[in-house]
This record gives sequence, C-alpha cells and structure tokens, in this order.
Amino acid sequence: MGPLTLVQVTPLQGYLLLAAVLFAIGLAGALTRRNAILVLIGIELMLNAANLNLIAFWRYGPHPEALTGMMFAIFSIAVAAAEAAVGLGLVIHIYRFTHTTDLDQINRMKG
Amino acid sequence: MIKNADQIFVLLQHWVMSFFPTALQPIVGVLLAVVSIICVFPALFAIAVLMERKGLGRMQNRYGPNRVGPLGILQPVADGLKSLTKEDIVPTSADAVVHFLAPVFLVVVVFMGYAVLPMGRNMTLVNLDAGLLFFFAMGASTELSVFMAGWSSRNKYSLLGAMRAVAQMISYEVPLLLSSLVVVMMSGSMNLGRIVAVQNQYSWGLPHWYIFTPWGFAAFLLYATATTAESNRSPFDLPEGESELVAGYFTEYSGFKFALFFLGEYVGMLSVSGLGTTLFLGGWSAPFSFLTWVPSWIWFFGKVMLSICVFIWLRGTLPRLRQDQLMNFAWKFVVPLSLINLFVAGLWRFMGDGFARWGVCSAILLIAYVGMAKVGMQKKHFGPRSYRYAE
Amino acid sequence: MTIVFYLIAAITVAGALAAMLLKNTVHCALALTVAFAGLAIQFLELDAQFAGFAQILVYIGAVAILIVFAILLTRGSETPKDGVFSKSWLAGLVIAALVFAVLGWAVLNSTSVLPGETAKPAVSVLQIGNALIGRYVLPLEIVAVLLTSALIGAVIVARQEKGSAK
Amino acid sequence: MQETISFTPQVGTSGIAQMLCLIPAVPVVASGVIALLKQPMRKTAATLAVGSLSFSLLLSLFAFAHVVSGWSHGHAVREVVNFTWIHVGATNVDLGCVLDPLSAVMLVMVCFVGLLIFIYSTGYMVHDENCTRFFCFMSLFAGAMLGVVIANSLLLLFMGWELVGLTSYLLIGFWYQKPSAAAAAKKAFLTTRVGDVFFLLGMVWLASGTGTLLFYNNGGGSMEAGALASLLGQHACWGLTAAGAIGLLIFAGAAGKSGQFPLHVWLPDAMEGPTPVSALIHAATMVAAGVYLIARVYPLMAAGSLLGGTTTALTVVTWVGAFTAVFAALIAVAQDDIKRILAYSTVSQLGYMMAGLGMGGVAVGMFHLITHAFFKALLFMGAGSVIHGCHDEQNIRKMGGLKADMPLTFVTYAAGMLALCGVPIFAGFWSKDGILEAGSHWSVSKGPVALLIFGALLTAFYMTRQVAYVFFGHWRGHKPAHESSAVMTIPLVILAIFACVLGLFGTPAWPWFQSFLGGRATPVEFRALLEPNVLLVSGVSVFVVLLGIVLAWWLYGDKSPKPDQPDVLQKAVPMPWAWLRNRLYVDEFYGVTFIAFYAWWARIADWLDRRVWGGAVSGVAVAFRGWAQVNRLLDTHVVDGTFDKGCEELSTGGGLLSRIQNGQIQAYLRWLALAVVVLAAILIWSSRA
Repeated sequence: MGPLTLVQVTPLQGYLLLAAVLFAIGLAGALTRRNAILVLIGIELMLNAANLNLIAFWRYGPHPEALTGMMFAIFSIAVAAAEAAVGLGLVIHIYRFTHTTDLDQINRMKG
Repeated sequence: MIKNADQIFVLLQHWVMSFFPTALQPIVGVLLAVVSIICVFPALFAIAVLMERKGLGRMQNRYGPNRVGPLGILQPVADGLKSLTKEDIVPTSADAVVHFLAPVFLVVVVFMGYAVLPMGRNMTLVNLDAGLLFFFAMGASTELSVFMAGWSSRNKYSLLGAMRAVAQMISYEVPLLLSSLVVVMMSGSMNLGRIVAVQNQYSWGLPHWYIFTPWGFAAFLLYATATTAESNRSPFDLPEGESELVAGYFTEYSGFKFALFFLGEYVGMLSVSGLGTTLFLGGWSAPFSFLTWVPSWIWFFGKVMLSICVFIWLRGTLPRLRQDQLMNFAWKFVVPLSLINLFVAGLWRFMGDGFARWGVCSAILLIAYVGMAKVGMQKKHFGPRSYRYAE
Repeated sequence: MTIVFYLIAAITVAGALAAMLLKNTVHCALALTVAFAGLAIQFLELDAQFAGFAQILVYIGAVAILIVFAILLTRGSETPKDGVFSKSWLAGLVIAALVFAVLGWAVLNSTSVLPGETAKPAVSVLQIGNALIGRYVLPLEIVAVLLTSALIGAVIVARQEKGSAK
Repeated sequence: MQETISFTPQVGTSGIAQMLCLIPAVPVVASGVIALLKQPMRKTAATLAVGSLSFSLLLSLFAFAHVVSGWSHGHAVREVVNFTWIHVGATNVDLGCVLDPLSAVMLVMVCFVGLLIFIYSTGYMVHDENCTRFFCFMSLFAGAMLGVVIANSLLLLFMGWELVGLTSYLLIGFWYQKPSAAAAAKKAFLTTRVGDVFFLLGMVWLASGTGTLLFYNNGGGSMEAGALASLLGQHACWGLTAAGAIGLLIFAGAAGKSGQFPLHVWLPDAMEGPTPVSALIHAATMVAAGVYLIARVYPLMAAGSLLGGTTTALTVVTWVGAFTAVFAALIAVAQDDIKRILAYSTVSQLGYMMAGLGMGGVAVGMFHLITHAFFKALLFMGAGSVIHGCHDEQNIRKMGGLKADMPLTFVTYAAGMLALCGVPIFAGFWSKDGILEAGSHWSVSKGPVALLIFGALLTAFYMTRQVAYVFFGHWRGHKPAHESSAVMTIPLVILAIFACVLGLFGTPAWPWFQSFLGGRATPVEFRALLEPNVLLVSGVSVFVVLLGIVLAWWLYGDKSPKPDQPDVLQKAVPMPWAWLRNRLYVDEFYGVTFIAFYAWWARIADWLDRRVWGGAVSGVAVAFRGWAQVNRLLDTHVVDGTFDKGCEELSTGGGLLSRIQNGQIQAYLRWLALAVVVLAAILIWSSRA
C-alpha cells in the first residue's frame, strides 16, 4: 500500500482503509463472479470487512472498556456463520433443481 | 532444590536469554521455547509409535517390532529414515500446491496448539487469557488441512475418506467444546494455567481434580470419546480404514509428506491428551499432596503418556464403527449427554457442599446415560439396501 | 503503523483478491481462509483476542469447511466451461471501485474527526463474559435462537427429499 | 227599395229549429253509407240517395210551413241554434243554424229540385258501371248545399262552400278516363279556388273586425246592428268602408262560384260531367249558392247606405252582373254544343241575379234565382234526354226535327225556353221584369238597365236558334232518335208545370214572394199592375223578347242547314262570329297573362330552389365533408398520434422497468451497491459544510 506511507495516516484510518479495500474486493467478487458460492464468499468477505471496522473503531474508540465494538463483532460473526449456513443450504437446494450454480442462468424470479 | 528441578527448564531458558541483548531477549525466549517443543514432542511421538506397535503386538499376542535395536527401540528411527528416503510420488492430476500445503498446514496448526498448554509450573509458552479458545481454534483448522489433502489428490477414495474424516471431526468438535465448556464454567476462566491452579488444591491429601466430580468424570469420558474421534483413532478410524479406503485422505501421499501426516496425527493426539490432562487430571499437579515435590512437568508428561496408553488400548480392543453409527452416536448420544452434563454442572455449582449434590448429580447423570442409550442408540432398522449410482 | 500491520494487510488483501479472481472454486475457498486468517491476526493486532480466536474458530473452522462442502456438493470444483465472470463484470467492477472511492474518500477526509492513538485496552475474557451475560443478554438470547433456527433451516433446505434418489 | 226587416227577438227554439241541422246531415250520412257499398249494388245506392233527400225535403217542408205560419201570424220568424265548436283559450269558435224566410225558401227549392234530378239520374246513369260512386258524390253534394243554406255562421257556410266545390270537382271529373273531363274538373276547382281565397280574406277580416262569425246571435251577430256600426267606423280604402270592403271580398268568392265575369271560364267546360250533374250543380244549386251568399251577407254590403241610396259595393255588384249578362249572352249566340249554350245562358242569368241584388235588394234577386233554378234545371234535363235520345250526340248542328221523335221532351223543353226568354205569364218574365223594374228605379245610373234589356234580346235570340236547330228542320244525325223513358220524362213534366206557374207568386199585383221575404203582409191589388213605370218596363221587355224570337226564327226557322255548312250568322258577320266562337279569347287571354306569369314564376322558383337553396344545402354538405376530413386528419395524426404514442411510451417504459427485474441476483446487488454509493456521496457532500 505505497500511497499510505506517503500520506500521514493514523492507525485507525489504516485499518478503515484496509476494511474498505476488503469490502470493495468482496463487493467486486459478489458482483462479477458467475458461481453462486463465490458470491457468498464475496459476501463473507464484506461481512469480515465490517467486523474489522467494528473492532478498529472499538480499539481506537473513546470507551474501549464498554466493549460495544467487540460485542458487535462477535454477534456479527455468529450471525454471519448462520447466514453462511443457510445461504449455502439454499445454493445446494437450487443446484438440486437447476443443476447449475451459474447465477446468470438462475433467473426464474424474472419480472 | 525441588523448586529448581521443577523450574529447571525455565531457568535454562532464562540463562540462555541472558546471553542476548535485552532487545532480543523476548524473541530469544520464545524461540527457545518453540525449539524445545518442536524437539520434545516429536521425540514423544517416536516413543508413542513404539509403544503403540509394541502394545498392540502384546495385545494381539505377538511381539512388537524387536528387530531394530534392542527390543525394537530404534524402530521409530528406522521408520523415520525410511520415510525420508522414500520417493515422494505426486499424482499428475493432483493439485500440486494444495497437495504440498496440506501436510504442512496440518503440522503447523497442531504444533501451534501447544502454545497454550501448561506443561509445568510456569512452563506455558504463551499464557493467553483465552487459551482454551485458542487451542480449539487451532484444533478446528486441522479439518481444513484434511480436506485439502483429500481433495487435492484427485482420488475418489481419498476424497471420500476426506469427506468422512471432516464430517466426523466436525460432528465431534461440538461435544469436545461442550465438555471442555463445563470445566470453563466451573473454573471460571479460559486460561489453562488458571484451570490447573484451581485443580492444584488438595483436601485430605486428594487433589481437586475435576475428574473426581460426577460431572467432571462424565465430562472426561465425553471428552475422551470426542478426542479419539477428533484424531481419527481407534473405534473412529474409519477415514483411513485400511481395509476399505486404502489409506483414506493420505493415500496419494508418500515419502516425507506421509511421515508428516503420521507425525501430525500423533502430535495432535498428544496435544489433545495434554489438554485433557490440564482440564480434568489437574495438569502438572501431583496426584497426592505428599508428592508435590516431584517436578510439575513430570506429572504432566506422565499423565499424557498414560492417556496415550489408553488410546492404544482402545485401538487394540474396540471394533471400527460404521459411518452412520458414528454420526448417530455423536449427535444422538454424546451431544445430548454433554448438554445434560452442563446442566448438572450448573446444578452442582448452586447446591452447595455436601453429599446431596453428589447424589443428585450422579443420579441425574446415570439416568441420562441409560435413557440416552435407550433413545439414541436404537438399532436402526434398515430397509432393503438401496444403491445409489453416481449420475 | 507497524510493519506487521502492513504485512498482514498485504496478505489479507492478496488472499481476498485471490478468492475473487481464481478460476478454481476450491482454490478460491482456500484463498478465502487465508484472508480470514489475515483478518484474525488483524483482530489480534487490535488486541481483540476473543474476537480473533472466535474468528478463527468460526470462519476458518466452520464456514470455510461449509463453503468447501457446498462447492463439492454442487460440482463447483470442475472449472466452468464458459468464463468465470458473469457477462456484465465490468459494471460490477466499476461499482465496486466507486464504493471504494467513496469509502476511501470519507476515511481520508475525516482525519480531524477520527480519534488518534489511544492506550491499549486490557480486556479479559471474564469482562467479555460479564458483558455478554450482563448488558448484552438480550442479543445473546436472540443470537441463540437465530443460530438454532438457522441450523434447523439449513438442514431442512439442503436435505435430500425423502425417497427421491436424486 | 230595401227596408230593414224587423224580426221579433227569438224567444225559444221551436222543435223544427232543433232538427234543422238534420237536413244536411242525412244526405251526408247516406253518401257515407253508399261509399261503403260495393260497386254493383246500384239499386241500393240509388234508393238510399233518393230516400235521404226525400227525408230532407220532408223536413224542409215542415220548416217552410213553420216559417210561413209564423209569418202569417204577423211576426217574421228567425230562429237561431248556436253551439261552440272549438274552445281555444279565451276565444271560442261558434257555429249555428238559422231558420228564416230566406233559408226556408232555399231549403225547399234545393231539396225539391235535387230530388227531381236524383229521380231523373237513376234513369240516366243506370248503364254507367260507376253508378254507386255517382250517387255517393251527388248525395254528398246535396248535403253540403243544404249545409250552406242553413248555416248561421260564415265559417259553417264556408265549410259547406268548400265541400260543394269538392263535390263539383268530383262530379265534373266523374268520367276521369276522359282527359278533357279531368282537365275541366281541375279548371273548375282552381278558378273557384281563386274566388274562395278572397272569400277567406273577407271572412278573416270580418272575424277580426266584429269578433264573431255568427250572422245572427241575439244582437251579437256580425249581421246585426252593433257589429255593422263598428265595421262602419273602420275606414278601408278607395272610399270604401270596412263593411263595403268585406262585402266586395265575399262577392269575389261568390263571383268565382257563380261564374261572374272574370271567373266564369270554368262553367262552360264543366259540361264535361254527366247531364244530371250539370243540371243540379250548374243550373239550380251550386251556382245559386253565390247569389244566396250575397243575399245572406246583404245587410253587410248595404250597411251605411241612406234609405233608397246605395253603396259602392252594391254598385260594383250591379255593374259586374250586368256586364256578365251581356257578355255571356253574346258568346252563347255563337255556340254549337247544346249544353254549352245552356251553360252560357246560366252565366248570363246569374249576371241578371247579381244585378237584381245590386239594384233591387234581396227579394228581387232571390225571386229570379228561384224561378231560374226551376226552368234551367228543366232545360238541362231536357237537353239530357235529347242527348240520351240521340245516342250521346251533343252538337246541335247534327240534330234536327226532334219534335216529332221526342214530342214530350219538345213540349217541356219549349216551356222552359219560353220561361227563360221571359215570354209573359211564364216564370221568367215576372222575375226578369222585377229586376228591370228595380233597375229603372236605380238611382246611380241607367246603364245596367240598358245592358240588361239588350241581354234579354240576345237571350231570346240564342234560345230560339237552339230550339230551331234541335227540334225543327229534319234529322241530320245518322241514327234515329228515340223518346226517353218515363223515369226521365216525369220530372221534366213536373218542372215544366212549375216553370209556368211559379211566376205568379211574385207578380207586382200579388207580390207574395217579396213580402214573404220582407216579412210584410201581402195585400192583393191589381192596380199595381197598371202603374205607369211598371207598364213601361214590362212593355219594353215584351217587345224586346218578341223581336229576338222573330229575328232568330227568321234566320234559322225550319231550314236545318247541313252540318258542315257554315252558320247563317257566320256568313253574315264572319269576324265577330269567329271571336264569339272562340269565347272572345278569354281563356287564351288568361293563358297568356296569368298562366304565363305563373309558369315564369314557377321557373324562377325552380331555379331559386335548385341553385340557391340546393346550392346552400350542398354547400353545407361540402362544409361538413370538409369538416369530417379535418376531423379524420385530426383524429389520425393528433389524437391517435398522441394517445397511441403515449401508450407506446408507457409500455416501452414498462418494458424498461421490467427489464430491471431480470432475475439476476447480481444485477440487484449492483443496483443496491450503486444506491449505497449515491447515498453515501450525498451524505458526505451534504455534511461537508
């Protein structure tokens, strides 16, 4: 991350930027990849980026002892896990019917 | 003096660190500890292999390996040399990178597990506050390496073996965590050192080990089954069941990578039994109050080797479980029992001292044990065998 | 900013990029685990041990395996014949870039607002436990219910219909 | 010398007065029933017609008796039965019947003569297949005529008047197959129509002037003093008072119907109808209706005249009457058709009556009308039997010597001819003499008397010429004539008797008729005959008549010239003869003036209609078509354009929108991310201050 060293950046901003990068990558993946599972992976990445944000703000936030950031991250991890499970379950189910995980072909919900 | 014996390794470490500039000292200290672990536990691995082969032999009324060195003591050295010199065959269609990374990742992850084990008084590499959680995190990662191994070798049998292994390890991870959770609940901390310190108290000469409490004993048994399954040993060694799946997920491995897998498995077994000792058998605490003079780490390693014997013993006696029986056993017997055990522990905690709580807890546990056996373990009546062919 | 941060950040970003760009889906999943590991280390860097270890346990231990399982069950492991990326990949990229631009711009321009260097918070698992049972007991219960229902839901959704030997 | 007749105010209506309206009703009903009969039922039709008229005759006789008895008891009888016909808002239109000496006399005359003609026509029309239709029209005509007679309201009179006009048209055109008959019927109808228009104008003026159309209404009627006074007050034009003007207008109507000078052209052509028709209509009744009308309206015309004096209206009537008398007589001299001669003689005699009314008052005119009705009917029926006998031959030059073959007809015809000429003791002499005598007293001028005397001469001349041609000489026709049957000759005999006897009722010595009409007692004094003026007048008239007969006999006598030989007079005075032959070119004159004008005006109207109105209508049509064109253009381009275009836009828009929902999850995600970016940008941008 060349530019960062040039610009005087506080540690928090570093983490936020990292989170932003990760989020962007996750979003790009989710938007571009054809395979449904990879979209889910992209979403997982975006969630993790959010967690990183939370923890960063908690760490450099005014009241770290309040543990809000940490708690939020933990709960977010739990929910993300549940979401991943259900998401993958759905993908498998769709595969069972359409024999494909290619999102471009799964468009039965067309308007 | 006794104290010095007990802390000999710590003193050695400090002594060596003293040769280095202060800036580097923490790093040197850590390095020393790591090096020591990396040396000690493979040695223990060799001993364990020897004991297993000799023990099994004895159980099966035959001598174990006695050709290499006196009484076959050098057999592990011979195996090591053999595996090092054997040609490392990688199947062409295999996914080279993942194929190579699998054993490496396995070994690294397992050895990281040792960072938190208290091998003796003051002899824990990293005294983490959430040490237990770290250990389980590392334990969970082994499944990924197993899968990588199975998948990368592009072999139907290895893939099937890997899938079975992963399914089994995930299923038994839940009871593993739940049983250790009981200890955390009672000891009030996830720091292993703290847990050992809590057990290191003696009343009437008997240590406060958790195993001597009804819920502790139940938890230890559940822990034992879970760990045997986690490390794919004995009744649960279906993944590399030689008779059906050749060698499970490491069939395509040969030479040093195969040795690494072997090392990983045994070291995993050692670490898990080490955790078992710290959680239930009081870690480095002496069995009796009068034996506390003996250096703590002896006790730790003694208990670990004892557990290994039990593992070997189990391997020699119990028949292999079928995959569905195995899963059934996990989800319909072990997990419910551990949940009930949690409940009992809670009950234990709030019933205050006295025999009442002994009676109630042990009664509940026995009833649960018998009930679960009845409900969970019904013989599954199978209809006519239905064949499923791959599309 | 410590060297470690840069190193780990680089590893994480590389992992994430690989997860998104690799052709073989299983490789993507593995790259994803690398990214997860990188993030866990970042959490540790931020002195959030519990979160880091939870991240490792949950993501690397469970989610990664789950994803891999899903890939194998849906035959995703074979490389798809026609292109890995969907037809309108450029739009996705552009939009992602836009999002990053907005976020980055917001971060860089809010230096005045964000708090600077602060002391290392000493957080013990005990405190976390108390917080969970104390202040955050309601979210805890709700997450418990959520996880149970997700468990059951996922099983039902992905379960093989009885008798259909598909 | 007219005197105001004073009538005792009506107390109650006697029985007969009530039944008065039955008299016209019965013949009309009979005609209705006959109309329903089938063609071959001639016998029943005839009996019905004759029966109904005889019933009316009976009633008339009762009425006449009632009036006479009343008169004989010294009070003149006038009974009026009025009823409201239409009630419109404030005004109501009243009709009514009146029974007074004038109407009684007319009733009896019309019924009696009508009955005789009906009996005559049963014999005459028996061979005609349309006999039922004939009797239907005849009884309808009789009913209408009786209606005119008893009418107390000018409106009811006018209705009867029109009905009579209609039936005359139908009867003249009875043999409609003959084009000349049809043309004659049309001509008659149209010319009387012209007269009726003036009649209507007069009626309307009278109604607006006096407020009522009733003649006598216990003092309120238009002919009574009150109304007359009001009319006198209004001044019309050319020195005429309103009353005079209305009277002249009504006279124009009467002139049309009675064939006076300007409108007489239709009467000679009316001979195309069967002879009984001519007899009934063109001799006795219809033509008399005009004179009766003037008699009925006499108080109106005579209003404002000093005692013995006269009004301009009456002067006009007299001059027109006198001129018509001479004019018609001249033409009659040169005619060959037996019925046409009689027609022109009727016209001249009507002229005499009008002159009599104008100069002598109601009684003088009416007496001549009654007597003329009898002998003219006789002459016409005589001509009818002659024609019947000569197998429908009408030209007198082809007949001759019939006095031997048809002796009875000859005798009755001779009596009629003598009465018509005015030979003493015959009816004609007394009534014509009365007119001449009145003329001599006429204060305005002696011209009309002179004309009338010359007329008398001409009458005597052409009648003897006709008799000479028809009855004397020898038979020039190709088939021998034969006497008519009894049913035709009996009426002739009866009428002949009346022709002789009737005159005696009105002689100066015993003026019964005049006093009856006047409502005075009738003293009998032979000395009146010997008054110097009376003697002078009668002497002159006798001389003139004899002169005429001798002259005619001298010219035509028993010579019976060849049919193709020119007439004696023709040889003598060819130029005037030709003029007279062609009826003094009156028809042609009309053809050239009125008809030409009318044709020209029709052409203008046609051009106007086709070009102007047609043009306007087609213009409107074109405008509409143009507007429709514009509408179509508007519709297709503007409305369709916008509306359809709008719908298309909508659907494409819809399409666009639906395309967004394309089922691609990633597309949704893209939109989502984009939205996030935009919102974030907005948020940042807005909070940067």
